[in-house]
Amino acid sequence: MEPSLVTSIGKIQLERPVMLASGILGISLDVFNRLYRSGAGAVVSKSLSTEPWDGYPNPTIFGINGGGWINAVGLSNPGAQNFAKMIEPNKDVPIIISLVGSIPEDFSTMVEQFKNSKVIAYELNLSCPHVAKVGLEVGDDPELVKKIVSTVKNSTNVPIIAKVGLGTTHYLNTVNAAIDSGIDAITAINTIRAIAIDVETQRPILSNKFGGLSGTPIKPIALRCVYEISSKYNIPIIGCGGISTWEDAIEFILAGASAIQIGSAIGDNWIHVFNDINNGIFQYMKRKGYSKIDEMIGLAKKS
Amino acid sequence: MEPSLVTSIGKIQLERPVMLASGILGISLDVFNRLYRSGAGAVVSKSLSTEPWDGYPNPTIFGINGGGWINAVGLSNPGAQNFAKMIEPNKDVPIIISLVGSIPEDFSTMVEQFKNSKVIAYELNLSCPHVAKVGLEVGDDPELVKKIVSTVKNSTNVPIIAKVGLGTTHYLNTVNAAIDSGIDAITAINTIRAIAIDVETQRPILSNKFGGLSGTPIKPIALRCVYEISSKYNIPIIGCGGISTWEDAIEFILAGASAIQIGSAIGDNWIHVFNDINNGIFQYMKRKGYSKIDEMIGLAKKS
Amino acid sequence: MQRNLNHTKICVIEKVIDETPTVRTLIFSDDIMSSVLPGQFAMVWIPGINELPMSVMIAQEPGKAAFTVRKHGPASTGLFNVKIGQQIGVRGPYGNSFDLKQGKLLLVGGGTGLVPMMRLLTHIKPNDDVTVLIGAKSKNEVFFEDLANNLLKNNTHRVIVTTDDGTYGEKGFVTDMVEKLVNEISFDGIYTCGPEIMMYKTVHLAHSKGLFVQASLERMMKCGVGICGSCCVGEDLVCKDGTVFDGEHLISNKEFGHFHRNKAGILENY
Amino acid sequence: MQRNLNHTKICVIEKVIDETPTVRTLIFSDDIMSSVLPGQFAMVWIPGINELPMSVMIAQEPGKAAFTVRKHGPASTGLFNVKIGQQIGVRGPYGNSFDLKQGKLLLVGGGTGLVPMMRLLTHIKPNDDVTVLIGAKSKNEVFFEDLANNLLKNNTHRVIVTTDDGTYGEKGFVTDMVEKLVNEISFDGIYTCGPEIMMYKTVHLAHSKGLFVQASLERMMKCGVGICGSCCVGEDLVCKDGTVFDGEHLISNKEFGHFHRNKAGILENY
Ligand SMILES: Cc1cc2nc3c(=O)[nH]c(=O)nc-3n(C[C@H](O)[C@H](O)[C@H](O)COP(=O)(O)OP(=O)(O)OC[C@H]3O[C@@H](n4cnc5c(N)ncnc54)[C@H](O)[C@@H]3O)c2cc1C
Ligand SMILES: Cc1cc2nc3c(=O)[nH]c(=O)nc-3n(C[C@H](O)[C@H](O)[C@H](O)COP(=O)(O)OP(=O)(O)OC[C@H]3O[C@@H](n4cnc5c(N)ncnc54)[C@H](O)[C@@H]3O)c2cc1C
Ligand SMILES: Cc1cc2nc3c(=O)[nH]c(=O)nc-3n(C[C@H](O)[C@H](O)[C@H](O)COP(=O)(O)O)c2cc1C
Ligand SMILES: Cc1cc2nc3c(=O)[nH]c(=O)nc-3n(C[C@H](O)[C@H](O)[C@H](O)COP(=O)(O)O)c2cc1C
Ligand code: FES
Ligand code: FES
Repeated sequence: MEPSLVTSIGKIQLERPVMLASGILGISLDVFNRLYRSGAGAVVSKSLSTEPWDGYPNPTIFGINGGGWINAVGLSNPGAQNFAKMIEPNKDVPIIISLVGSIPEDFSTMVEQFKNSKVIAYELNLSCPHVAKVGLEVGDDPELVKKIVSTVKNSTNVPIIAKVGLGTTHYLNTVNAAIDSGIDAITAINTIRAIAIDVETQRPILSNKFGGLSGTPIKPIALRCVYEISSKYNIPIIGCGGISTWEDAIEFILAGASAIQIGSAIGDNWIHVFNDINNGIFQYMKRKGYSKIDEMIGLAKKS
Repeated sequence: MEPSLVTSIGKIQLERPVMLASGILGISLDVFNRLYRSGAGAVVSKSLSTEPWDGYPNPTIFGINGGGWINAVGLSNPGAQNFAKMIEPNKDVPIIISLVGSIPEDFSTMVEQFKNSKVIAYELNLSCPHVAKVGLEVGDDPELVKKIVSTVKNSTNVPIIAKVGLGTTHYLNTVNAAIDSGIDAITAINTIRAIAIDVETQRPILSNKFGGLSGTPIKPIALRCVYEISSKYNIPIIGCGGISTWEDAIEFILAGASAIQIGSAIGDNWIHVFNDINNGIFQYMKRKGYSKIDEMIGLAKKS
Repeated sequence: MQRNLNHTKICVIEKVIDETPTVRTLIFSDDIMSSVLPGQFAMVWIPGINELPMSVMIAQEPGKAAFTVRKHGPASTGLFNVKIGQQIGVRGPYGNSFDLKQGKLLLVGGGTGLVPMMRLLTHIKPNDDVTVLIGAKSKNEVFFEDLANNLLKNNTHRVIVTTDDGTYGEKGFVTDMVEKLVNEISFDGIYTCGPEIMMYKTVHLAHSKGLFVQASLERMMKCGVGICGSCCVGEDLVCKDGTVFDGEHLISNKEFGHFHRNKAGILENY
Repeated sequence: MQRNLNHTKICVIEKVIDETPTVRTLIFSDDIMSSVLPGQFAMVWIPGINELPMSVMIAQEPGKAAFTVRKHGPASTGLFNVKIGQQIGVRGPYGNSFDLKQGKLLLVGGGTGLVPMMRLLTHIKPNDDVTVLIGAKSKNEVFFEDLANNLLKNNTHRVIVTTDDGTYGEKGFVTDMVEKLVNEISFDGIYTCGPEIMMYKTVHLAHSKGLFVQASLERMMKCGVGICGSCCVGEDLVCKDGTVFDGEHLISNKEFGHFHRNKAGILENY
């Protein structure tokens, strides 16, 4: 029997385990359709706020010598309401809506705005490392996380995912708070706070000075987080951070992820990366004799 | 006038700003002599404990595809007493002794053992991410950090440095505690907790499973920490993490470091890296018209 | 370590040419930028101010390249004001390039949209018969006319300038001239870059005659590398799939000529 | 992404040869390992057990390489017990290699120290006159004698085996034979790998005659790349400066032949 790429993240079922990460090409339904046709098992929207945001002035992103990216796009987004309208025509694409906000009501308001949309899950961005009052500043406050998760849980039956990252509070505390409040899955991790300075002009390159490090440099750290979460908790995990090859994807699955997200690799290898990784996983499963993704999840912890 | 590479880290004065990081080639006086001749402004010893430690079984370190290293050597070291004996003949080399322990007395005992040695400073390792009960597990407890720093301060007049890293408590809390207790300087950062899994054998590669990520991948994160510390505190900083070129070194100086440490780059470029970086800094200073390192420290914060 | 083309490289402005009161060409040395393909662009950092996508202008000296910038908002004004000896950062080149046909060619440029057209002219073959249309609002906004003639000096060619107000060259919109020419001549290739409405009309005119046409689009750009999504037009990403698109493809794109996205990513009418 | 030679690569054991009751050769396919220089080594991961430095053995088939391991402690015993079809991880190659002279050559190997000697034999020139000394404790510990003869079949050569107990070949320590030979013959190059005391004596004997001699050293190794410091001998790092050192250099190294460091880095007497 041919291996199947179908995977379940708790109640969320995907045809393929490789998803688009939030903030990457994620502002238009037409592009979502294209990415879905290119092999993405699901697409996560840019993180949406209650109001449209312009984000930071350029430079907002650049590539690091030696690999990886630093960005401080500043969560520019059209706002939840506008975005809900944009995706109204959606028929086929499994869309996950990423949300960002400061207080529980921000999140419940936005969930309400999507109640007639075809979305398969919400991902709460508790981990953007470079915008004040949202993202990590929320994730760093486990009590607030509990309130937000409970509020969203009360507003919808659609599964909700908490996306965590490395902040000033240990991310496992955030994970713990989210699980306590009934979260359905965890995405780990977001970008890691970083900076780069141009030595000729002697100033930080990004307009916001600080940004988030993504891409290959963070893979071993992201993988560690997935391994730690899956060792400690019984919760579906979506692995994210520096994944660019099928081997990377398998590493995350072996560490305990049920699915994975791809961000920066698209900047390096363009959208072929979805099918390349899907095919690589498929061939690996065939060679090793697996029929389902599920059979591989967390295997590295048994050694 | 030719630029001078002399730099001061508080009371510690170095001929050159580029030092050897702890744990790198750091177990023998003969090697220290060689590194000093190769251009290191100072050498930091392997972190020493009260008793000799064998460390973890191999594999203890390997290179990551795409750059960087993960290690869990497990703080193997000959113990402070043995080491003090080994460096007895030292005449010329500016040696910094790195110490690791669980309780304040561990540290004061060891400092006592070096009281007749020629050492220019002690570096307290509060940040090793892969050995239980020492390193990060100490750094993660700011109250314990305070006790350790105060105890060491009472045992010696030699300057003491706290080396911090990314743990379960935000590193700025550790920095804060160390400064409160009279620390003379901060080294930032140690390796970052990470893991790698071999997809063929489906097990973590290191015998300890978890290890510390070092080398180019962590540079933007380390630089961010130096920038954050120097923005918040008035304390001399030694930058460490992923430095492999003179541009990297200058970035750290512009972010607020008075000196820098080199670790993994030695595995990539061997010990020529010291003179390469010294020369690069020198040429840069000449071109930009600086006469002293001091004139460049923290300049990026002014932009 | 290998130089990563996505990492900004500092370049020093060596020469500044005033093209019009509001358009300047800034020349600098960089091997990679000097040899980009026509249609390719760079992300240009003006330290302390902003970063802008800019077509890479030719500089007619080996190893040199340039940007030709019109002062508009704060970002482009910042670049416009960079003086000789000052530093800018450059990353790229990004994007695809024109598919240059041979034979009778028509180039239609407006404003700084002429930049990729000038580079395209450096790639034409000796036997090509080339018509260049330069559209401007008014006489004092015309530039690159001499440059175009000069680049074409060994070819059969015409350079036609139109001004909306008739103060120079032919009076009228440049697209009126396009309409006239495509009715007369069966061009082997038509290339356009400039205001979207100009490109939209040019593409439709060419397409209605069954002629091969390509346009180089502009959209809000943050990354330039296909990560941020800010440059999307329908399902296309201008920075990665473009900036050059075939007319045929553009005609089926429902946003081309009608909508662009603002900084928040909201669709706005042109 | 480029393969990083410091990242362990999984190889499957394809063939196992029992050399003696305690020494086995494990053969696998890997292009990089098949063509390492004589003297170079790899770090060999036995999943779930340990990782060991191992000289890379020749495998006499293109694209293949081998390790010849003596079972000793848990780590080497783990490798010794790897079966056909099982996986090991390999990173490297690491270290420098022998400076092979031409003319009259003497190779002195003991135990698995013969491994780099065998690879060295694949590099000799047709006109070289080669003497190989194989030292062993006893008859049942002798191996690679046939292989050496075979590799040298087109050269003037002798392969001499010594056993401490005289159960095979010449009786006595291999270094007694070295002493005899260097008194008789003015070798152009002497190469040795094996127990440190054997190398120490060989180096001193050769040096006293003014002959060019090189030895390949073994020390505790964790990283193999000059990071951890565990392999230091005086100011030299065996993994990076060696494993091959000139006799002249070794004679001035006060640790060679006397001390090595244990896992904690403490100097211990040999
Ligand atoms: C591929 C490409 C090539 C270009 N080549 C040139 C050229 O050669 N010469 C030239 O003068 N102009 C060129 N432009 C337009 C230029 O990038 C600016 O958009 C324009 O100069 C207006 O800038 P501003 O000063 O009004 O920006 P501000 O209003 O100060 O804008 C601030 C930010 O918004 C961004 N932005 C605003 N509008 C746009 C837009 N339409 N496209 C992209 N980013 C935008 C800017 O990059 C900047 O980061 C090009 C644009 C693109 C996409
Ligand atoms: C460059 C080099 C090449 C070698 N080539 C071969 C070879 O071809 N065949 C062979 O059989 N042996 C070789 N050895 C020796 C081999 O690596 C082991 O040291 C030896 O097999 C003893 O292992 P053990 O089972 O007793 O280790 P254990 O006691 O199980 O050791 C556990 C750990 O200690 C390390 N260790 C212990 N002693 C040493 C030592 N002297 N050198 C390095 N690491 C040590 C091991 O790597 C291992 O990680 C080589 C050593 C070096 C340094
Ligand atoms: C340009 C850019 C924008 C991003 N925007 C968001 C965002 O809006 N919300 C979010 O949760 N994560 C955002 N991220 C983080 C990614 O979703 C992802 O977690 C991170 O980049 C690590 O994955 P990668 O290494 O595959 O890129 C962004 C990342 C990048 C590079
Ligand atoms: C093999 C290895 C061993 C290390 N051992 C120590 C140690 O004993 N004590 C310590 O404070 N840091 C230790 N470190 C951390 C380094 O000193 C340094 O902080 C880190 O590697 C980041 O710098 P780099 O990227 O230049 O290597 C070790 C790092 C490596 C790679
Ligand atoms: S500018 Fe970011 S995707 Fe095109
Ligand atoms: S084995 Fe680590 S330095 Fe040689």
